[in-house]
Parts: sequence; structure tokens; C-alpha cells
Amino acid sequence: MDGKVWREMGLSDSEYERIKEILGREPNYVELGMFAVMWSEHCSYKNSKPVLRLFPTEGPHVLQGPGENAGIVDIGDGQAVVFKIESHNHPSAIEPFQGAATGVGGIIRDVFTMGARPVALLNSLRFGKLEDERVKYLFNGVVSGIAFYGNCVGIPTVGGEVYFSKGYTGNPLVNAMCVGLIDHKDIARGIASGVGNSVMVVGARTGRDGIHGATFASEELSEESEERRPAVQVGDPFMEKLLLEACLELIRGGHVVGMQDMGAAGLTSSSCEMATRGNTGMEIDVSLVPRREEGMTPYEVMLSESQERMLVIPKKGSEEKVKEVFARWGLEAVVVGRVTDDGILRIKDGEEVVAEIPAKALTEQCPVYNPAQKVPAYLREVQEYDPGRLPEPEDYNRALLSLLRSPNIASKEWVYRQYDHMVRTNTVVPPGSDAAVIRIKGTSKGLALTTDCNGRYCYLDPYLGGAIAVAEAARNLVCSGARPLAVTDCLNFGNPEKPEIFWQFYQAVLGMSEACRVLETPVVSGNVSFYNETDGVAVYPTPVVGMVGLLEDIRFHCTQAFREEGDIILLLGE
Amino acid sequence: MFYGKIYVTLKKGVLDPQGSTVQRSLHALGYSNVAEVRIGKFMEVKLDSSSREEAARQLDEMCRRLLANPVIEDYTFEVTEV
Amino acid sequence: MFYGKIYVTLKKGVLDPQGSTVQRSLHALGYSNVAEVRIGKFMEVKLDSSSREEAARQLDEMCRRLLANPVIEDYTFEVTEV
Amino acid sequence: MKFGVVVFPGSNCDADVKYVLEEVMKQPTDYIWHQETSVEGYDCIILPGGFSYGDYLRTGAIARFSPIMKAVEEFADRGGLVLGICNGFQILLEAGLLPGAMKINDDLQFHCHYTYLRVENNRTPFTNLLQEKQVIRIPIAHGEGNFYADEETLRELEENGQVVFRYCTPEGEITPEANPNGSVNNIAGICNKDRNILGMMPHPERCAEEILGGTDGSLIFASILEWWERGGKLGR
Ligand SMILES: Nc1ncnc2c1ncn2[C@@H]1O[C@H](COP(=O)(O)OP(=O)(O)O)[C@@H](O)[C@H]1O
Repeated sequence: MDGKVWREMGLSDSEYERIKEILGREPNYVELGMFAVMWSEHCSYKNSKPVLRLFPTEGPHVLQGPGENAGIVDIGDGQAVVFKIESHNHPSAIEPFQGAATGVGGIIRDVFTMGARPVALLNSLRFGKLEDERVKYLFNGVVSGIAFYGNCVGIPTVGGEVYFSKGYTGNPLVNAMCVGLIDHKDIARGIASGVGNSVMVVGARTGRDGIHGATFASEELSEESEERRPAVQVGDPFMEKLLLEACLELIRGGHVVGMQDMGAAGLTSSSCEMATRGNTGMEIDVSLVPRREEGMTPYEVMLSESQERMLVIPKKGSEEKVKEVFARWGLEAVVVGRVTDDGILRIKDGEEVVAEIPAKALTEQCPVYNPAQKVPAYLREVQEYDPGRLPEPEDYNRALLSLLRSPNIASKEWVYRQYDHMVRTNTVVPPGSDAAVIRIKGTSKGLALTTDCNGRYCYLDPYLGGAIAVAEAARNLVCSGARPLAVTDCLNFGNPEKPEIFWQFYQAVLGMSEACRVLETPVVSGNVSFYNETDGVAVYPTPVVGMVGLLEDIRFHCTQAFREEGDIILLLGE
Repeated sequence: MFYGKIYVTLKKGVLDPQGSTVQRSLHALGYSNVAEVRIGKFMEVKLDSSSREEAARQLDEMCRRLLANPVIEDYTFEVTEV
Repeated sequence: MFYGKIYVTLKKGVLDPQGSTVQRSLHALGYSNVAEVRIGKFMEVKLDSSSREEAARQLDEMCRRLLANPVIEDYTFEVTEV
Repeated sequence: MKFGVVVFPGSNCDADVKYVLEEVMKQPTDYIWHQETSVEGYDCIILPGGFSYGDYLRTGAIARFSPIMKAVEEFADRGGLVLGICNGFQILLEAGLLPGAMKINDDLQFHCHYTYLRVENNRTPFTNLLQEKQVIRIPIAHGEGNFYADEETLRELEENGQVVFRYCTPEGEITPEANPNGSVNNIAGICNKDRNILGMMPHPERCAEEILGGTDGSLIFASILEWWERGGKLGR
């Protein structure tokens, strides 16, 4: 094979050699494509894995830490909360509306594949300065895309944050978080076990959407990216709503062994990850996968990122039941293969074998890198700056007004007014306070939810900035009356192959880990988004923290606003 | 005065949730012979231009800049004098 | 196989919020000569009918029943054989 | 009193209405799947909010062809109480059970926030516990709630007292600023001539409990119960 092929797919020469070694032969085109997406940073975390191990991930109430579709934390009485945050930065930079919408769709699927009923959405957004026309377009598109998807599916968007800063002009950040509730007994996992069990594809039909979207998320944006446009998908929240109801019905009915969202890298990632977790193999016949377009090749079916699809392993004999439940919701469910015992992911097109790869080669045997680190040169300069040398404002009233006028401080009502934040009638503290508080019907409990990060702090000192993000999130929860439980994180950074960027990344994780340890809020899920650069300039290091807290008695929740005239105001802390 | 009719359609291969939902409901209404539905936009723009060519040039520019989303949509248009 | 192009427009006299917003944005972009914008739908329907007349009859029926809302919308369509 | 909440594919306020009726109003309530063909045994049918069929094409346009809608129509013809909330209102319009149509909000944005409503007609089964001109506070959440009717229909609606709620200021004034979506005459809710069908864009089920920040919504449900207890006679 010509070196151009794998390099175009984003694989290095040494990675290609390693693939040959694993297979004991040259990979064919389909296999190469599967390796390329699975070994992309987005799917493999090859640059970040060792660093992520710094996070504390265990605690007495953690039921599921990182590694699954979402993390799970016990909240007592047989109930648990399931949550995760994820980035959709690159698609949103190119098509803000659909990019943000499909980001929301993906994170909702991550939560309901675990068997949880999604009860709240949050987001964390970064844009350039609003004076820029393109930024306005992106901001408007992202907010309406989030609203479009979340509102239609009927999950309230209860909180989030928006910052505007020059550093994000070419590369906005769009992180979406979903929170779900589950009874312990209903927890499902993305696992393919039970040799001989069927493998089913359910939900939307497969089209040519977003082929190589995962590798695309692992590259810097450039003029050329605009040309790669079809990598952006269109979301179908109505389909998602049906899929959500059908999947929850299946899981509650006890018909499922394992289930996984077909997110980035579609059928490839869901099949090899499920087989890896189950220590099994899988045989899939792509000719059986329902399609939206004619003439799709096995390569395209395996790599398609069409939204609103899931891979389901039903219990033996439950295939018809699955089809029946899905049919009632107007959805398709088709058997496309079975679980095997040889650890091989075998892809067939009818009778012909088109790919044959050990499942773990795609998941666990990806090379892991320890990128070089270097303290950035800018740091000295910015840290030497002494804000104390700033002249005193001549007119404090004017200074205050100009602060309040800043979009970063002004009310975000324009944003959250477009989100249905009340649907499901659980929202006790709506957007506009420190954290959102939702009640848990049928109990006296509540959850407090927040996302936080100050990218500027992280730029000035990634270690402290990371720690501050965790601490701020915890304070927001505590101020709302909740005990912080656990964290999900979305680490948005530039190109990790640049030593300065990797240093920022390492330091931020170190700082966050330290804060998580002190506050006893383990990290249970998260996402890394690298290559947030335009024309070689990286965004501020932005490790967004999503935190969930528990209120044992929702009656004692607290809001930010002053209540009555004459109330005493106290200042706590240093 | 010129009158432009603009047709904005989803690019080939781009998922059309509206179209497929409408197709399913047409089937449910008994029109089982409907093989495909695609839903796009139809825009009518009246504009005061010096010539037909100028009107066409402007319409094309408006489509590219605002009326169509080049990432997922195609457009065509016609101009008539009124 | 027949191919129907359907145009659904807001009735005259019904204010068009989308149209006026787009018109304002076009003005802001410098196209001050735009006198009016109306936004409607453009639907493409492929259907398998025995004849062109039959296809037209069905399309008309679909429009009346589902594709257009007679309270606020008008529709027209064209059929071609493919 | 027995309530039925119709579930269309894409309904998402179905559980919210059911919760209020069962847990707050303490009334037996069932879901009715859209493919059912009968509403036998129910005293009031609710078409809940949400995005039936994704609201693709037009809000409510596809749902109105669901098999259950024929039964709902017959039920309403016999004088049965039908309440359409938000998407439910849109479905009632598309089905022709109420006059008019919905357009996209004037500012093209989805609006989710509290609004003030002035009660224009309290002689309906849905508003009999309210005072005429009383101002109540109920949230909206919609992108297409811009009510439209042609002049003649509008005149009829006004003359027959079919306008039940109008968006207003906290003081009860009907102003353009108080109108969140551009609806003609600030209309937020209307009923049919017989007053047994009400369509409203605001969501009373979202403010029927103190903990959610408002209880005005429960007045609508309490009115329905009151009407039923008094023998279910239309108060014309
Ligand atoms: N993107 C968003 N989505 C939803 N709510 C948001 C968003 N951005 C801000 N908010 C809400 O607006 C309120 C104020 O936000 P912000 O100005 O960031 O406050 P703070 O600095 O106190 O966190 C918060 O309650 C927050 O949840």
C-alpha cells in the first residue's frame, strides 16, 4: 500500500508498521480505515491516557468510573445518577447549528445507553468577541442548535456557561453535558457477552455522514477543513426521542445484555469496544445494515457516523421482542451479526470477509505516546505582570457599568431563555443562579448541577486554573445547598504534539486531580478535545468541569438572589 | 423591479429528517407509492436592480452569504422582471 | 416514476416573520434595494403513479390534506415524468 | 374524575401533566397511546405539549392524523372536555377543532419563560375558579406560538368570547411588549363556541406546585374539577 493512503487517514508510518505487525500482514483498505479512526486521538486517547490516570476515579459511592459510556454515582435508596460531558468543537466551528445539535444528541445517547432516564442537560461554551460577525453567527447558531435538539427531545437544559474571549475566535468550544437517573438494577453496559448472541443495529438508517469525523476532530482546523464539509451531520431529535423511549423500555424489560451508542467511528468503535469489554469477538455482515443511500461500500458502512443509531446485544431469544418494541416506536431493529468467542472482529459483506481484526488491536493495542513537555515562553511574561500597577479608576461608577456591560458578566438570559429549562417539571432552581437544582420525584432529594472553567486563569497558570475550576464548581454546588459528589470533565486544549500545549494539559490535569482529591469528588467520566487551534494558534487551555451534587432534602436549597429588604449580608472566607 | 425565486435544497446524501418523517406519514395516510420526499425552502425576493444581470448577480451573492447554508445546502434561482 | 415539485407559500396578507427577518439582515448586509422577502417551502416528492394525471391528482390531495395548511398557506405544484 | 393524556410520538410533557393530575390534583389518569381508537371511560382528554413528530413540516400537522384524533373529535362533539396545551393546542388547530393557525414566533426564537395572562373569559369549564380580568402567571416554552386568524375569524372569536387568555403585563395591560411571540390580539388561549375545547400555549402543568416557583397553573385543573363536581354543565 502507498504511504499516502494511511497518512491521509491520519496514521503515522510507525503506526502503520505496528498494524502490520499486529495483523501479520498488510491491512486492506477497510481495515486500515478502521484502524485509522480507532487510533485517532479522539477515540484512542493515545496522547492523553497516561496523564488521565492522574485523576482520582474511585470513591465509596462510585458505581462506574471512566471507561464506559458515562459515569455512575450512587445517591442512596437504590438510585444512582449517570453523567458525562463531551465536546463538539470542530463540527460546531464549521456548521454551528447542526454541530451543536448533534453534540447534544450524542451525549444524551451516552446516558440513556446506560439505562438511565436523561433528566437534565448543561453546556459550556466559548466564543471569540461578539463584535466579530462570524462569531455572532457561530454564537447564534450554537445556541439555537442546542435549543433545537434538547427542546425537541424534551430534556431540560438547566445550566451552563458562556465566555467570550479573543482566543476562541476561530475555534469555538461547545461542550455538552447530560445527567440521567437510574435504579441500580437497571444499569446496562456497553458489553458484548454471551457467545452466539445476536448483534442488532437499531434506530436510524446508515448514510454517508461524517465518514472520518473522528479523525477530523483530531486535526487542527484550516482553510481546507471547510472543504471537508460533509463531515458534518444533521441531527434528528425526533428520532432520538423515539430511540430513547424504545431503549429504556427494552432495558427495563430485561431484554438487553449490552448496548452502545454508535458515536464517533460508528459501527467500528461500538463493535470493537463492546467486544473488548466482553472479552469476545464479533461477526457483522454489513450487507444487513439498513441504509439510507444506495451503493455504500463496506468501508463506508463501517465508518459512517450517521446519528441516532445504537448497537444492541439482546438476550438470547429476545430478538423478536426487540423488534416489536422498536416497531411500536416506529423504528427499525435488525440483526446484523453475532457474538463470537475468538476475540476477532470479523466484518463480512454477504459471504465475503472484508475485514478481520482482533477487537483489542483496535482498542487496547493502540500505541500510547508520552509527548514532550515544555514550559511555554509566554508564561514568564504574563506571570510577571502585576495587576497592582494598574491605575486606579477615576470613576468607580463608570468602571462598574463598563464591567456590567461586558458580555462575560451580563445576564445570560438571552441564551437560556431559548432552552426549555422547565420540561419534566423538576427544575427547582432554573438557570440564573450559581447551580441548577432539580428535584428527584418520589423522594425528598435533589441534584445540583454546574459546569465551570476559567480559561484565562488556566492560561496564566494551568495547574492553579485547573484546581480553581474544580473548586469553583464545588462552591457553586455548596452555595445551592448540595454536597458535591463527583466530576465529569472536558479537556479542551490545542495541539498536543506541541510541547508547550502538552505541558499546559499535564499541569491542568495535575491541578484538577489535586482539587478533586481534596474535595473528595472523583472523576467518573470525561472527554479530551485536542487540536483546538486555528492557523497554529491554540485556544486558552480550557478544562471544563461538570459537577453533580446531592441535596438530601430539597426544601433546603438556596438561590443566589437577595430575598427580603433588611436581610443581613455576610461575607465568608478570606 | 425584479423578482427572484430561490430554491434551497439539502445537498445530496445529507439526512433530511423532515422529508423522511413526512414520507412515513404519507405512507400512513395511504400514499404507499411515495418513494421519496425532500423538503427545502422556497424564497421570493423582490429587488430593485439596474438590470436583470445585476439582479442575478446580487441574488447569487445573497444565497452564498446568507440564504443558503453551503455546508449542507444547494441553491438555484430564477429572475424575472416585473 | 413521477417527480412533483411543490411550492408552499404563506397566503398574501399573512405576515411572514422569517421573511421580514431575512429582509432586515439583507439590508444590514448592504442590499438596501431588497423590497420584499417571503419564505415558503419547496418540496420534492417522487411517486410511482400509473399516469401523470394520477400523480397530479394525488399530489393535489396530499397538499390539501397534509403538506399545506389552508388557513395560512397556498400551494402550487408541477409534475414531470422521470 | 378520570383523565386521559394522549401520547403522540414526540410528546414530552405527557408525564408532566400526568404527574400534576395524579400527585397534585389526586385524580386517576391514564396515558392513551396515539394509535388507540377510543377514549371511552374518560371525562377529560388532554393533548400534552412536546414535539409530536418532531414538529417537522408544521407543528401538530402530522399528529392530527393519528387514529386517536378521530375519537377525540367525536368525544368533543358530544361535549367532552378537551384541553390542548402548547403542542396540543397546535394539534387542535391543525385538526380544525379550533380556528386559526400557528406561525413561527416573530423573533424566530424559542421562548421559555414565565408570562402573565389576563383571563378574558371565566365562564368556561377551564377557568370558572378565576375572575374575569384576573392576571395569572404561567410559563411558555415554544418556538411556534404566534397565533394567527384572518379578520373574520378573529372577529367571531372576540364576539363569542372564545378568547380565554391574553398575554399581558403584570398589571394586566395588553401591550405589544407583553406579547412574547407576535400572536394577533395577544391571544394565548382560545376555546370553541361550546367552550368544551380549550387550546393554550402556556403550560399550567409547569406551575402547579410551590416548589417549582408558582401555583397558578393548578387553578386551571381545579376549575375543571369544580366544573365536573357541579355536574359538568357548561356555564353559558
Ligand atoms: N450556555 C448556557 N446554558 C444554560 N445556562 C447558562 C449558559 N450560560 C450561562 N447560563 C446560566 O446563567 C447563569 C449565570 O451564568 P454566568 O454568568 O456564567 O454566572 P457565574 O459566573 O456565576 O457562573 C447561570 O445560572 C448559568 O447556568
